[in-house]
Parts: sequence; structure tokens; C-alpha cells
Amino acid sequence: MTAHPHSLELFRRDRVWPFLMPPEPRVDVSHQVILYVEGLNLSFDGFKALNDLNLYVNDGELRCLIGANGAGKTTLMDVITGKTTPDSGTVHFGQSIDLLHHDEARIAQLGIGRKFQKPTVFEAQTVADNLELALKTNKGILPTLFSQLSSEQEDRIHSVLHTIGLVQQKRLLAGNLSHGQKQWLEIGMLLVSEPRLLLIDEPVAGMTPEETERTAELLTSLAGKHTVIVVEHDMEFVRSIARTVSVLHQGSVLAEGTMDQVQNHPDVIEVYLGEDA
Amino acid sequence: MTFKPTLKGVTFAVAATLAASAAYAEDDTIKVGVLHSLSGTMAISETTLKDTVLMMVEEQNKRGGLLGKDLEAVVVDPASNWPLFAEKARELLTQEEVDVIFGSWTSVSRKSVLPVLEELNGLMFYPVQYEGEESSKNIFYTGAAPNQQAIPAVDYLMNDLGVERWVLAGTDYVYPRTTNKILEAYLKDHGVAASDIMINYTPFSHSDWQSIVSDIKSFGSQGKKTAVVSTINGDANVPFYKELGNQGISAEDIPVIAFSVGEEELSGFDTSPLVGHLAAWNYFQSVDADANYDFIDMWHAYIGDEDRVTNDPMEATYIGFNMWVQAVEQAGTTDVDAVEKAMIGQTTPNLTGGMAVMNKNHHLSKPVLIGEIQDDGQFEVVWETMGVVPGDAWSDYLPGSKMLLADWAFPLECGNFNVESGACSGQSYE
Amino acid sequence: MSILRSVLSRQPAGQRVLPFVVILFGVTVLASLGNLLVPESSSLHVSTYTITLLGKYLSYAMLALAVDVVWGYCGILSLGHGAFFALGGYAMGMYLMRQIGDRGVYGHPTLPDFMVFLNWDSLPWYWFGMDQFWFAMIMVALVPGVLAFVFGALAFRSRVSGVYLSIITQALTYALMLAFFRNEMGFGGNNGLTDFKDILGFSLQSDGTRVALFIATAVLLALVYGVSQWILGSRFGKVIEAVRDGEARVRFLGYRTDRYKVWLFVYSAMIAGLAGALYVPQVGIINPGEFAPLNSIEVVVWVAVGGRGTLYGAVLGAILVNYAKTRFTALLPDGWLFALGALFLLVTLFLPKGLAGLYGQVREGLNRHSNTPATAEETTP
Amino acid sequence: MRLAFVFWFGLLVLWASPVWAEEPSAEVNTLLEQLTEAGLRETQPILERLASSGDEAVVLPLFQTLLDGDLYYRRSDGRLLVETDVDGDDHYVDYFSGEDYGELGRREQSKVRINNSLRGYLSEAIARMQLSHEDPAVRTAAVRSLLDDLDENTVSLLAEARAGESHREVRQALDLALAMYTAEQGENSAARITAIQDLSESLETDVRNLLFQLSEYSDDGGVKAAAAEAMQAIDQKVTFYGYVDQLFFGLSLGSVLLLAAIGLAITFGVMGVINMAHGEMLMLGAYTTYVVQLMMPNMINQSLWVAIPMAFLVAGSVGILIERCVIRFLHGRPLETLLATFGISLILQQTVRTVFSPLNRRVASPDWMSGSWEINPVLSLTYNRLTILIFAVVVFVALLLIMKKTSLGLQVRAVSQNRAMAKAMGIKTDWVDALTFGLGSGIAGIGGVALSQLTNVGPNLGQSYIIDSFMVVVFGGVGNLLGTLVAAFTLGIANKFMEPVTGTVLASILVLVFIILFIQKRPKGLFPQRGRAAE
Repeated sequence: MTAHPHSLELFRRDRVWPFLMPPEPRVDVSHQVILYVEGLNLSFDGFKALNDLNLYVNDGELRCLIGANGAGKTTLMDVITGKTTPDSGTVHFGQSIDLLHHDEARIAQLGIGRKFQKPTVFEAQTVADNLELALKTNKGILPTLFSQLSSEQEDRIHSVLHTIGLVQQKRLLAGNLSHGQKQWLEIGMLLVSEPRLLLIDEPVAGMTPEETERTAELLTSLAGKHTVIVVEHDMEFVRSIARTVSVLHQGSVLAEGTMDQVQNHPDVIEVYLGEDA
Repeated sequence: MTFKPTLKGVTFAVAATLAASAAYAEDDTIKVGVLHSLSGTMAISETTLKDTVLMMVEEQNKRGGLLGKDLEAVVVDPASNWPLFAEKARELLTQEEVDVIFGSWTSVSRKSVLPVLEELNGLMFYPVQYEGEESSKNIFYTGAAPNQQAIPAVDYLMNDLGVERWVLAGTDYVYPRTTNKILEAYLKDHGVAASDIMINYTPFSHSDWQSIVSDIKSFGSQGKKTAVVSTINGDANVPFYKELGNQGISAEDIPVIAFSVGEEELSGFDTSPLVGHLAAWNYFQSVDADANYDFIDMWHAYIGDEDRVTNDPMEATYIGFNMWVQAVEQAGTTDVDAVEKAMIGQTTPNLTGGMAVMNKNHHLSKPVLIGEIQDDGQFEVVWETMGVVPGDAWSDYLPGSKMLLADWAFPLECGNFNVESGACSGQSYE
Repeated sequence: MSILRSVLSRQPAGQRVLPFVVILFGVTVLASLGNLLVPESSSLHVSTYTITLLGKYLSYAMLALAVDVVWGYCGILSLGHGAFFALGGYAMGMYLMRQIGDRGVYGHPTLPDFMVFLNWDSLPWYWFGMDQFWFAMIMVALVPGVLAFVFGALAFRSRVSGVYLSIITQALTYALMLAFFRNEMGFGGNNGLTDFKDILGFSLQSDGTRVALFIATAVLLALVYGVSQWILGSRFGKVIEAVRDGEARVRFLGYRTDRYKVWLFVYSAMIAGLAGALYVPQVGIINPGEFAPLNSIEVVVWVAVGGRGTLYGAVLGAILVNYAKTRFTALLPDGWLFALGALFLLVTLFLPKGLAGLYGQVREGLNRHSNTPATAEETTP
Repeated sequence: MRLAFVFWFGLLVLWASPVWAEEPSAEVNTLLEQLTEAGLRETQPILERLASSGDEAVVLPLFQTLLDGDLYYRRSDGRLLVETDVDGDDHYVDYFSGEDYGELGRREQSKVRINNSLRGYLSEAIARMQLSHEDPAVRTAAVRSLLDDLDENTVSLLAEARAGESHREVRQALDLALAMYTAEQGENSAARITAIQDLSESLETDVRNLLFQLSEYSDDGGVKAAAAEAMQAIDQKVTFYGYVDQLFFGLSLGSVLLLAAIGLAITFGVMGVINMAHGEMLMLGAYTTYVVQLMMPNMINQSLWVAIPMAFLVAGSVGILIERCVIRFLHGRPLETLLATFGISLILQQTVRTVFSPLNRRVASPDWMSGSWEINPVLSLTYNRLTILIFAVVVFVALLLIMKKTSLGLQVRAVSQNRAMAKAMGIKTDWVDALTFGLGSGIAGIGGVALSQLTNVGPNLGQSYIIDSFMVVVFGGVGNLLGTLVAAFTLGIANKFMEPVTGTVLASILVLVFIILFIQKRPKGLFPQRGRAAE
């Protein structure tokens, strides 16, 4: 065989063809800030879900968002992940990527992963398949059609299974998992996709105290390598993991700081304990 | 034997049952296939014809059957689905082994059946007025060809009513297209200017006629006597006539002559606003003839409903059935080739007091009647041809078929013989 | 190479294909031999009527498979697959029309009869090339494919889904039906295309050709079945199933679900077109009635009866319902619609997974002794 | 038709002398005898002689009966008979003596046949005799029916009538007729031109035809020019009224679409059930109308008022039955309701086919819905379309009120927005579901009553409206009643304005393609429900 080495390269089974590879997204975090949210406004039929919201998250940070129902937490996540388009404002991922110009799929490919409030795993597929779908890999049509799990990828899946404690359930249909296990699986799907930024909506809802504890450990360990934003109602949990907390109220950020700072913030007290306090 | 509902088992079951049912062909009866839709859109027209054939079979059996055997009707339902017509025809001919088929209404169903008939050498009687341009060895056409309906009707309008302006309105399919093409050529031959002819096509089951009727109204108010020649099909007629009535187009102003509206169609609505509009057929229920009265009585007795009407395709079925019986008796067998030969030249009484003759081109000679709609849903005959008109398989007014001739008698034996080139083309029988 | 390897290495899919192919070929070979070799007098003889009937069932099965691929696996309920089927059929019909040559009733060397009759003097541009079998066969897949692509790209990109999608697919096939009914379109209007003489030089009326068409249908059905199983067994297939169960979630995983849906839709439309092309020479006619919305809905019912989400279920459903239809319309013409209607009701109420799911359902019911109605558990739309 | 007969008979009794009056003179008697024996071509001379016999009291009712097609004769002796309705049976009554011969068989009696040209002659002769009728409306109509055939005799008759006429409208009609005569036959061009100028105000088609003739073929240059000018003025108005007409057609088509779709806007729009059996609810409504008319054959005019509530009840209870037996098991699975209801639609169709036969049924229109409201000679609105347009709007408003103002409406909206919450608040969701579906079906039944006045009442009625209905609801925006209204009228008007340019088929195709494209642009229709709840 005298074929050009490059043409051989084309047929390597562990690689997709280079011309099919999307350019590797580079998130420019030269200013330490990975997410800029500025001046967001959004209203549904007169109800202002987001009201001139500004939020900056540093690279590698673990940020908690708290706030009452309707404060705009989930809507903010929807905007960041491209599900909802705001009426005005900007959202930047790093210095250069304007998230408002991309759709959900592209935003996910850029490295923003999301875990939903309700666990949404693919119940008709096995645990392993769920993880395989979430793998960080080329998500184009042809590569997906002809793809095979490489040994690295299998290792990756296995290690995540280990992390989330579902090794035994690998071949089980996700629909047959318990509620807590589904939560874990969903977190596993996040992990396996190796995102730069994780958006996590109420991770410990419906978990036992033990599970909650493990989740807290996991999330803290993720910070640093990844940037994590957690929305949670469970104040104990937030206290156990949070370094910085942002309080949302009526679509804008009311206060920001450590848990203690926030709890003593006059505005927060006013809002939460009533005007007469 | 039991098997799991697997594909294998099922397919075998299919094959086995179908194969088995072929083995039961009995020989002590003569089988008459009835291929009329009993469900779907055409059921409305065709169910009546199925009943007519069943009635005729019953009558024949009362008279002692045919060739000493009883007739047995085999009814299938092609469900107004054209490919199903071909399939059911094949079923009738190969599985049920019928000796003759009475069936089809629409042209497309006939076209669908035709290759099967020619392949398996079956015999079918087609009882509906149609566009012509066809003559198959295996089909006898007992309805009217365009020259037995459209042309005499136009003659009547032109000569008796002095019509000078023409609206040719039809449903967009082959029968109206052909008829209008023939009429257009015919009218132009008779000195009608192109600007005095308006042609309009509408889809099947068209229900909103406001604009078209209003167009007709303004087309007709230009000072020249105007008439509408309607080849509007089935369903669409009721809303069309209702709109005519409501917009006040009376038969004295703009008469509408229809080729597809008979007693059965009129029974679906109140005809009092339509009195005087016309139809051209070879038969009307109101025809004053003893044969007709007998037929109506027989029909009412059979169907058990005094209000049921009779119509032209029923007469065509009646004639076709009687002719077939005569031809079988003459040939002494139900063999298709023998019967086909014996059919040509057969004469049998029609219901209007005359005789129907089967011509060499497999079309009948028939009288042409023009009737005016009455307020009881019947027609009153206002004009009829002097004698019978022989059906013309290939129109003399179409450039493509002027030179074609159908003659199934020896020696020509061809359904479309080109007089100019002397060639016989388009035959797919052996 | 990697393709081949990946095809062969997908064991689970391969295992499911094999029994299907074996059964299908068994029946095909037996029926064909029964027709050609066994004398007519024998009770084992399979009549040509049966052969064409089986051929028709198999083309319907392929159509059902196409619907199942998008509906059962991806949740796209298309009420317009009849359109793709009919378009494929028309492409084949046009080829067969051109094969008639000067044997039409008017004896025109190139123009089909209906064009002579409409006084056209030359073929419309879209009839060119249709006299070549290979070209017609490309069109069989290409025309439905392109239509599906345009339609799908529009609909899926604007995220039209669920009920809305079903209804506009119905509008699509209805609009095409109206269009093909027009004589000016140059497809023979209401009468459609018929009176075919031969295919690739073989007479369509001979038993040999019919058996060959039947075998071709069986082979292609097996092929399509295999390819579909392979596609659905790939990661692409997993994405597709995930789209069915939670499209938004899949999007957040980084897949452009609209493109996945478009390509699956195109693939499915092409299968439907192929099914149409196989159907036409066997039944001998193609006309605009095939575009009727009712037909497309019926296909969905075959799939529902057989069991959506399993390919063999779709095939089974198509064959069973059509066999029942053949028998019923012969035995009890008036009862057919009652039976069909009741079938719809019972299957949707009591067999949400169709016959293919019956076994599992029964087993589950026995295990659980639960009284909850079977329907309450279904979560997919 | 019996109904028409009753109507005409009533009229006859009202304005003419009793039918069976004095025996006629010998001369008339001979003519009548000839009448029964004559062929169609020989009839007219006999009628002319009858008319000139001068015995108007005999001739006028005779001509009227003849024109209505109710004049028969006994075959045995040629006695003239009238077909009369006696307790629902057709009896034959002696024309002069009034003796009832009972029901006569086909072979015992024959009709005195007339054809179109005789009908034309008869109505003109009647018109001439009616120039002195006491009702001005009859006089006007009589004059107008004479416009197309103005000869010297008629004109002198008209001039005579003009002299003694006091009613304004009749005078105008007479003036018009006389002006037409002058324009055509006037003695000098000045008189003719003046007459033509008078005519330019009229929209009568006979006038326009006359002017056309004059503008093309008149030898007199002045007359020719005046006629052309007058015609131009008329044509402008005709074009304008043409647009008005088209708009009305569009509104009318829109009202039909609205009636067809409005029930679906509830079952599909509010409840989210893809109700493929919706068309059959329309069909049930239409058949209910038929059955109601069967049960009250002599009260066709009132029958619709009974049919409307009946249709609502019938279709509504079938709807509730369907909801209870099938749809409630399929909540939240819209695509499966599609299949199940499609099955139901097949069953309903076949049931109707079995019970009523596959043939179309005859549903009579009440008299107040036949004919048209002639605003002017080129613009007339048909009463049935007008009624249905108004009816559609009334039904729509009623439905809107039910949904917005009643507690049922409130509960329906609550359940459709948040089932669990509504349940928690004590709303009987099961009950509300059943009632909502019943309401939607019932409204569809009412739509069916209206459709029975326009189209075929047969088993396929529903099928022909189902796709249109879905298009309207989807185009308007699911769950929005107002959207349905706007969508129905938009599609109706668009269709009707496109039709003259593209033809009917292409217009329907274009509308469909437009909807398909529109849905791409606005997947939730014209008036989408917004907010997070709509997701």
C-alpha cells in the first residue's frame, strides 16, 4: 500500500473525518469571567419574568442561585441555554461568544450543560445508552450514524457510572430507575459531556439525606475544573456547597455574596420577611 | 393446529385460504359477478345497480334459469377504490370463476378493470354513459356514448330553443373533458364563435358554487339565448342546483342540460326551483311505455319501497343482462368467446317501447330523450330522436380518433382500427 | 471499511433481522414455486391472484415500515405518507406509460393516450427521461425524498410538532391530491396512469413477471428492513428515540434534532416512494385517489395494530389488516367499516403497543395482577 | 313537490278565484279538450286562443296551475284534474267540480305537459293579465318580466297601464319599459338619446343588452355614442357590485367554514382532542334535520327551529357518549385520540349508511330561505346564504358568551389550562370534560343543520368538511375562538377572490399551501396562546 498517509488517516475508525469536525469551540476566559449576563429583559403577556438582570460568573466558580418561585431562576437558565430569547440584553460565554446568536444544540456543543428540575432521562433507553448519547463527541448526523464507542469513551462512561453509583444498573432501562437514581443519571449525563459550564436546577429535590450529601460532595469537587451554577431551594444544601450566592427577586439580582452576607443583606430581609420587618 | 401469530403463520394462512377458496368452483350454477362499489364515495350510485342485477338474476331464476342451470350472483365490494376494482375483477374471474361481470360506474374503474379482463378473457357489461374513446373485446358498453347523449342534446338546444351562447360546465375528469371537447368542436362546426363558449371545470364534490353560478348568470345576460351544458358529477350537483335555484336562474332564462343527473340524483333534494331544467338520457322513469311500467313495478316489489326511483343506468343494466341471457341461450354456452360473437346483432326490448341493438363496436343503438325536471323529481320528456342512434365508440369530432373504427365482427375484429394506416393498435388481449 | 465493520458488529440489530428475513424468504419461495411449478389442478397451487395479492400486501408492509420509522421511533405522526407512496408510484407509472410506446389506443409513438386526447403535441418536460428504467428508479426515491426534505426542513426547523405537524402533513397530501386530479398537470387526471403493458421488456400479464415482481418486493422489503434496523440500532437511532421521548432534552445535549428529524423523514419518504413503485406494476394503476388523506390514516392504523416502535410489528399490522380487509369486503361488504372502526378503537384503548406489544402486556399483567388500565402507563405522545 | 304545491296552492287560493269555479264556455271547453290531446308543439296556439278568449277568470288560474305543473287529465275521459295533497297523499281532484277521485295510478292519469318555451309563454301571458293586479309588487314583477320582449302590442298595453298607474315603483318600471322602447324604436334621435340617458341609471340586464346592441349596430351616430356612454356608466357600477358580490360570497363561504369548524374549536382547540369524528357530528346534525322534517312533513317552515335544538341534543349526547367511553381514557395522548376518533367516525358513517341507506336524503328548505334579496338587478343576496351567515355569527357569539360568562365556561377554561389544579379546587374535571366535548359536538350538530341547507345530506357529508375544519382551527390558533372566526372569514374571502383568477381547484390548493407555509412561520396560528402555560 502506497496510499498517502493522510488518506489512511481518513479511515481511522476512532476518528470522524476531519472535514466533518466542527471547529473546536474555544472559550476565551482571559478575564476570568466565563459568563456575562447583562441587562436581560423578558416579559410574558405583561408579566416581567426578567427585569434588567445582570450576572457575572467566574471561570471555575460554584455559584448558587436562590429566590422565590417566579423570581426568574429557571427563565434565566432558559435564556442562557437558548431555549428562550429575551426581549433585550446580552449573554456572553467568555469574552467572545454571544450566546444569543446560537441555538440550544450549538450552545450545548460550546460546553454548556444543563440539568433540569424534573429529571429528564430517556426512559426507553438503557443507562449506558443515556450516557452514550450525552458523550462529548461529534454530534453531526453522519458521524452519529457510523459512530462506534472507542475504548476511551467506554472507559469514560464506566468511570462516570462508577461516580454516580449505577454500575450495576448499566443495562437497565432508565425508566426503571428510582427517582434518586434518575437524578444521578442525569448528573452523570452532564459529567460525561464534559461541559465548561454546568447549569443545575434543583439537584437534590427528592433525594435522601445521604444522596444529598453525596451530591454536595460531587458538586464541590466539580468546581474548579468546571464552572457550576446551581439553583436550589434547600438552604441547608446551599449553605453546604456555596461559596457565592446570588439572590433573584422579580427578575433581577437582589443581592450577591457569601451565604452569610446574603442572609444579612437588608433588601433580602425586607423581601423575605416582609416590608414591616 | 395452533400457531403463534407470527408473520410466518399468518402468511401461510393467507396463502392457504386463498388457494383453498379457488377449489370450490361449483359447476351446477352459472355465476354472475357483480362489481359495484357498496361503500365509499360511489356507493351512492352503484348500490342501486347491484340491486338491479340481483333483481334480474332472481327474475331469471324464476323463469327457470339459464341453460337449465340456476344463476348465482357473486357480489364483491371494490369500495370506490380503483386499484381494488382490478383486484376484485381478478378475484371474480380466477377465484370465483364467474361467467360474466356486471359492474363499474366511473371511467377510471373501468380503465382499471380493463387490462384484467383482457388478460383473463373475462366478459363485462358496463352500464353507464361515458366518454367513449374505447372499445374492448371483453366489454359491452350499454350506456350512452357521447353521440347518444351530448350531441342530440345540443341539437335540441340549438334548433328548438335557439341557444346561441354556451356554458360547458363539468367536473374535472375524463368524461366531462371528452364530452366538452367533442361539443366544442361540434359547436364551432356549427358556427358558434369561441367567445360564445365558456368552459369551466370544478373538482369532485365541489360544494361552493356561488361564484360560478354568478359567472354563468352574467355570461348569460348578454342578450343572446344561453344554455348550460352540465357534465357535473354526482355529489356536486345538489349544491349546484340549489345555488341555481337561489340565485334565481330559471329554466326559461338559462336552461341547464345535464348528462349525469338522473332521477336518483334528483331524489336527494327539492326540485321545485329547478322545474324546466333539462337532462338528456336514453331512458326516464316517466316514459310512458308498458315495458317501463312493468319494470318499475318489478323494481318496487323487489326493493320493497314504492318511493325508489329508476334511472338510465338501471335500464342499461336491464338491457345488458337480457342481451347476455339471449346471447348465452343462442350460443348454448357461457364461454366468453362464443358469447362475445353471439352478442353482436342481439336485439332486446328496451324500456322506452323500442328495441335495443348491439352493434359491432360493442355499443348499443338507443333512442335519445330529453326531459325537463318536474317538481316531483321526475323528468317530463320534451323531445326525442326519431329513431335509435347507434353508439359511436370513437368520436368523429376529435382529431385523434376521427380515423379510428371499432368493429369486432369477422374479419376486422379490432377495437381501434386506424382507417388511414390500416393498423390495429392498442390491443392487449391474446 | 469502518462502515462495513460497524454494520457487522451491531449484533443486537442483526439478530433481530435474521428471523424476519428467513420467514419472509421462506414464504416468498414457497408461494413462487407454488405458482410456477405446481399444476393448476393441484390444491397446493398458488394462484396468480394470490401472488399479486401477497405482492400488494408486501408493498403495503413496506409503506407501514416507513411510517413506523418516523412515528414509532421518532414520534412524528405523519398523516401524509400516502403522498410519498403515490409519488413513487407515479414515477414508476410514468416509466410504465412510456414503455407502452405506440401500443396505446391512438397509436402515438411517444405520447400516452391521455395526452393525445388532450391534444398535446409533445411530452411535458417532466416526462423526459422517464423511459429509462434507471432514471425512473432514481426519481422514485428522489421525488419523495426532495419533497420530504423541503417539507421537513421547513416544518422541523420552525419546530412544528405533534398535532400541528400531523395536520399539515394531511394538508400536504390533500393539496397534492387536488393537484393531481387536475388534467392540466399532465398525469392523467382522475384516471391516472393505467393499462401498462410491460416492465423492462417483460409482459406484466405473464405469471413469471408477476412472481418476479413479488420476489423483488420481498427482497427489497427484507433489505429495507435490514437497513432500517441497522440505522435504528446505531447511535443515530438512539438519538432518534431520544427525540421521541424528549426532544428538548436532546437539543440540550448538543444534537440538532431538526436535522435528525429531517433526514429520518427523508429516509422514510424514500422507502414509501419505493413501496409505491413496487405497488403500481402489481395492481396495474396509479391515480390521485392514492393521495386521499384517508389512505394515509389507514396506514397509521396498520402500524398501530401491529405495534409501533417495532419494525416487525408494522409489517405484521399491514399484512394482517389488509388480509382482513380482503376477506371482509368479500364476505360482508357492509361490515367492513364497522370492523375497521372497531379495530381502531380497541387497539388504541387496549393495545397501545399493538399486537407486537401484546405478549409483553399479557406477561406484565399476569405478574402485577394490577387493575390499572393498560392505557394509563403509556407516556409517549 | 308537495311542499311547493302547498305553497302555490295557498297563493292560488289567496289571489285567484277558487280553482273549481264555474264551468267554462263551450269555446273554452273545446280548447281545453284539445289541450289534453295536443303534442308539445301544438300547445302554444291553443293557449294563445285561450288567452284571447277573454275569459280571464277562467284562463288566469288555469295558466297558473299549468305553469306550476299541477294540471292533469284523466285518461279515460279527458277530465282536467289538479294534483292535490290530502293528508300526505297525492289525490287527483276535478279541476272544475272539485270532486276528489282519490289516488290515481300511473296508467290512469296523465299530465298536461309543458316545456320551457310554453313556460315562458305562460309567464308572459300571466304577466300581461296581471298588469292590472291589485298588488303593486305583482304589477312591478309583471312589467319587468315583459322587458325582454317589447313589441308594439305590449307597449301600448304598458302605455295604457302607465296612464292609470299611481304607485311609484310600478311607474318607474313602466317608464323604464317605455324608455327602452323609445331608445330602440323612437321617432327621432333626440328622443332616443334622451331615453338612452334615462336608461343609464338602470342596472337591468335587458337595458344593458339593448344599449350594447345600440352601441354596436345603431345606424344613428348620436344614438350610438350615447349608448356607449350610458353603457360605460352602467359597467362601472356593475364592476363595483361585482366586488360586493364577491365579498358576500367570501363571507358566505367563511360562515360555512365557521359553522363547520366552530365545534372543532371546542373539542380540538380547548380540549386538545384531535376529533376526527367531528365531521360525523356535522353529519348527525344534518340527518337530525332530515328526521325532524320527516316527522313534521307539513311544517317545513318551522322544522328548522325544532331541528336546531334537536341536532344539538343528538350530536351533543353522542359526543358525551364518545367522551365517556373512549376519550377519557386517552387524556394527554392527542395522537391516539386521533386514531380512536377516526375509528368512531368510520363506525358512525357506516351506521348512517345502514340506517338511512347510502343515498343522499332530501332536506327541504323553508320558504323563507329560498330565493334571493334583490338589491338591484345585478346584486342579489341569496336568502339561504344570508341566513346562514347571520346564523353562524349568532352561534359564534352564543358560544363565546358561554365560554366567557358562564361558570361552565370558566370551569372549562380552568380545566384546559391546568387540570390538576382545577381538580384540586374541587372542579369535577370528569364532568367538565364530558360537558365540554358534548358542547363542541352539539355545536357541530347545529352546524350540520345549516349545512343540510347547502349541500348533500349523505354519509360522506362529514368527510368533505373535516380537513377544512382543521385548517381553520389550526390557522386561527388552537384554543382561541376569535381566531377561528377570523380564520374562517379570511380563508373564505381569500378563496373567493382568488377563484376568478386561478380557478377553483388551484384556489383551494393555494389556500392549503398558504396554510402550510403560515404554520411554519407561526406554528401556533394567528392568535397563539402565549406564556409558559402554552408550552
